[in-house]
Amino acid sequence: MTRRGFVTGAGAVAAQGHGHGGGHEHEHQAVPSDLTLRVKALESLLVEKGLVDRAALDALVDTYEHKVGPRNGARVVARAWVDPAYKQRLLTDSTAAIAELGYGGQQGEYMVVVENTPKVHNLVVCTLCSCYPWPVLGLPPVWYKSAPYRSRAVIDPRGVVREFGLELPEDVDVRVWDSTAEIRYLVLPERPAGTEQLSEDRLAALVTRDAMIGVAKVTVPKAGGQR
Amino acid sequence: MTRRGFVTGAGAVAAQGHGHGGGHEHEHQAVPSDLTLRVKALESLLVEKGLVDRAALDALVDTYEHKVGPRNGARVVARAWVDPAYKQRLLTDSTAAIAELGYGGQQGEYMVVVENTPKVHNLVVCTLCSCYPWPVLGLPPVWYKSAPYRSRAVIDPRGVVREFGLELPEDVDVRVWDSTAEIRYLVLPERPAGTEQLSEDRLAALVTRDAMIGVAKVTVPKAGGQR
Amino acid sequence: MNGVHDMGGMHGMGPIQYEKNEPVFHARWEGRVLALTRAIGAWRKWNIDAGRYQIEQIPAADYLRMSYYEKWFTRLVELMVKHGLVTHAEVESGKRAKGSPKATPALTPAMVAPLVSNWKSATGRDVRLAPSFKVGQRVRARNINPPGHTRLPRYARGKLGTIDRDHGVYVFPDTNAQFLGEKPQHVYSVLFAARELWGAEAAPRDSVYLDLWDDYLEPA
Amino acid sequence: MNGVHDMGGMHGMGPIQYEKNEPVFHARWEGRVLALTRAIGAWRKWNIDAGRYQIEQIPAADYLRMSYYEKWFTRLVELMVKHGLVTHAEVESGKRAKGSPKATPALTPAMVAPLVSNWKSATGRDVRLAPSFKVGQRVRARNINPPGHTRLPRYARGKLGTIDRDHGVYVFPDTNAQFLGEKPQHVYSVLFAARELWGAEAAPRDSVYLDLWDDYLEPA
Repeated sequence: MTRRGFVTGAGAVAAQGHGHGGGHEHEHQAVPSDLTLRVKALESLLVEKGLVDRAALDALVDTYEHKVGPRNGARVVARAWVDPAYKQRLLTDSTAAIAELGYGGQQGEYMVVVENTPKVHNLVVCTLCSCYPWPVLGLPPVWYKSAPYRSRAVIDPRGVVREFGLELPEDVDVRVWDSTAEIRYLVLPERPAGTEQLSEDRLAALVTRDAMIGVAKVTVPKAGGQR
Repeated sequence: MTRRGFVTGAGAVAAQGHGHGGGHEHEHQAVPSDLTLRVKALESLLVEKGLVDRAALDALVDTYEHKVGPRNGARVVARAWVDPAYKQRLLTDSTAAIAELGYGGQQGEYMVVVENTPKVHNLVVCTLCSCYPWPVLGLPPVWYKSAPYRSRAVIDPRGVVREFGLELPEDVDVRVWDSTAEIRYLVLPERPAGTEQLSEDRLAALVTRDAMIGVAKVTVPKAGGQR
Repeated sequence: MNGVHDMGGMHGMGPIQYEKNEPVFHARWEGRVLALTRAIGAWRKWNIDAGRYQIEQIPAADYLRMSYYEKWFTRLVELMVKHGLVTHAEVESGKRAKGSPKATPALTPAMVAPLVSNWKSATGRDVRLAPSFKVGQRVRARNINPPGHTRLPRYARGKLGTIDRDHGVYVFPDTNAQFLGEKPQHVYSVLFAARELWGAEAAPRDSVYLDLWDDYLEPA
Repeated sequence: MNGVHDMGGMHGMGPIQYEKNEPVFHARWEGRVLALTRAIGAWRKWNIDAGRYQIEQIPAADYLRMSYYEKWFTRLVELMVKHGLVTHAEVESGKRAKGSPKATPALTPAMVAPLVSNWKSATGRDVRLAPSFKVGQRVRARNINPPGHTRLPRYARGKLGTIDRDHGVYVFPDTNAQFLGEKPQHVYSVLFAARELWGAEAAPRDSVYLDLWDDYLEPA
């Protein structure tokens, strides 16, 4: 029974979204077709009862699949990198500064942005459930919601980020933000060296979801900062 | 999702010994026949390899099914009730006093007997696994090994014994013994009133396993102490 | 409640399973469960704390076994039944009970965009309340073990910390989850040294920040 | 390790399921698993702490789902493989590997009676060691969170108690479970007030006694 491991690639997680509970050898999956049918039946019932509007459901799914996601947060980060006054506002009144770029709404009503520096590394988790800043990062990935991440981020943050390939020096303060209330956290990563000439859009393209959670740094691809 | 309940009767636990994890609505059982086959195959393999002797296995099963059980503990309790000197020895050097009656062995090497009084009620649990004094009580019942009992006995002992039908007055000290090491605990229950005339054997017949764990008291059946 | 959902600091949950280029939903039903939950949420029959509490009440083995949206589906059904929006019989049969009234959806398509980009009605409360603690003050997280919902994780209870910032006033989850009142109070970011939480083996410079309500804290 | 096995104080595990006139075993295979575990144990390839640690390493969802003897079966196979008594291939196929030596059983039928009635070789150690604490002394259970085996439950860590009695010297599970030495030391029954463990809601007169090793304690 291996207790560690780091699996990458789309095949790592069962395609039906099951078995995310912790990489166990024995998977105890509900039959996916069963859930497909049960959810379909429930939706029909709720439509029939007039409790939900199918077009509203479609719009919600479309929104979270296509309109809200980490590109929003990346734009916030890039703006902070190029505009010191914006960065100042972002760190002092994060919700308002994020709203300046048009982002807000459910699970992002009370935002706090925490800044990484050469001496401080921030990491965000929700040990009790899966709180996550939806308006700027979209819906959380499965690993963020999973027992392995939730359990270990607060007790072994250095080990956790190491699994993501990030080795934090001993003299760096690691600050873990456990989202136990309605405040949602976004990490402002360090701007990588050698990006002085890049436009705000190019910078935004470098910023990853993982860097804004705090499990990665922003890096410049080898080929000169182009993607 | 009901969080409380107390089910009695043989039907309460699935006949194959599964689903003891907490009375959940959804049972996730390994197919019993699967375990029957796997255990049978393992035994054959180990016999074939000369690692185990089938007659020794038979003797072990026979021992725990027929020779070791709460009747042993009941005899210890009854002796303590009728013999003050024995009771004194039992409370000061429990292992030796129990050995006087011929009981000892695995999971009973280091015994401590704790005495119930009108002002003290003792309850035994093993929150970390299922430690239990085998030589005097036999193998533990499923509920003792289950998550509901293990989790709640230390935080809500009064609620636990209430589920067993025992209401403890506020002025009684409840002492819970969590068997975290190799010491095994046996509760010496209070001798019920009206048993002055009973023989040691009759007294032993009144003593239940549950009373020696501390989830019950010893009572005299209505029909005058006869069984 | 001291449930298995309160998993900060646990070992043995296995490796982190990272998926490259993870889709937002792994199957169509996952998106529908999310959307149904949001759309039914617009009926305001319950609040976010009651929703979290409902998930916490999934039996522990199931909680660990189920996928995320499977838990959401379970919660949605339980809450709708509890609050009279549907009956178990309707969910089982998939058919609306005879004679049950036909409603008009609480969430219309036009409301979706504001919901996800400009939603104001959450758990902050714009009331003037004196904070019990001030920034920089040493505090101790109370040792409480309520059987109901709470947002004070077990790993912080009894531990010493420092008020790092005052987030303002929010409804209190412990009462709100059970519809026992909003009991609004200040929430603070409280800094705990990793060594205070986990002992001498923890890295000396590391810390964990938790957002904690007035009622979770006492002066140190 | 802070595993789900360490469940003292958890809520939400459901009702206690009591069975009247419960049989010793609910199926034949349960008794065989117990007997096999005892019989293989006589090979002394591992110790009781290693056996407990192996069960704790069952993934959390499985730990909660499996029946008691199912966990024992899982443990037995894992330990036998780990210690070279069988191979996974042998367990899968049910066939002894070609050319593997034929052993002579460590446990004979004649040894069974003494094993269950007169077994002396356990974890107590008859060595003279000065105890670190004396009866009546106030102590604090250390705040440790080892990823390996430990018998100091989470609910007692950091809590104040009183030495109630000294049980003598026993091997230390944290090291013994991982074959890192017996490190024998005194074990004490330590009395903790229920209110110290669980807060002001606990009954004022109640207490919990834990058996704790020297290394789990510090002077208060």
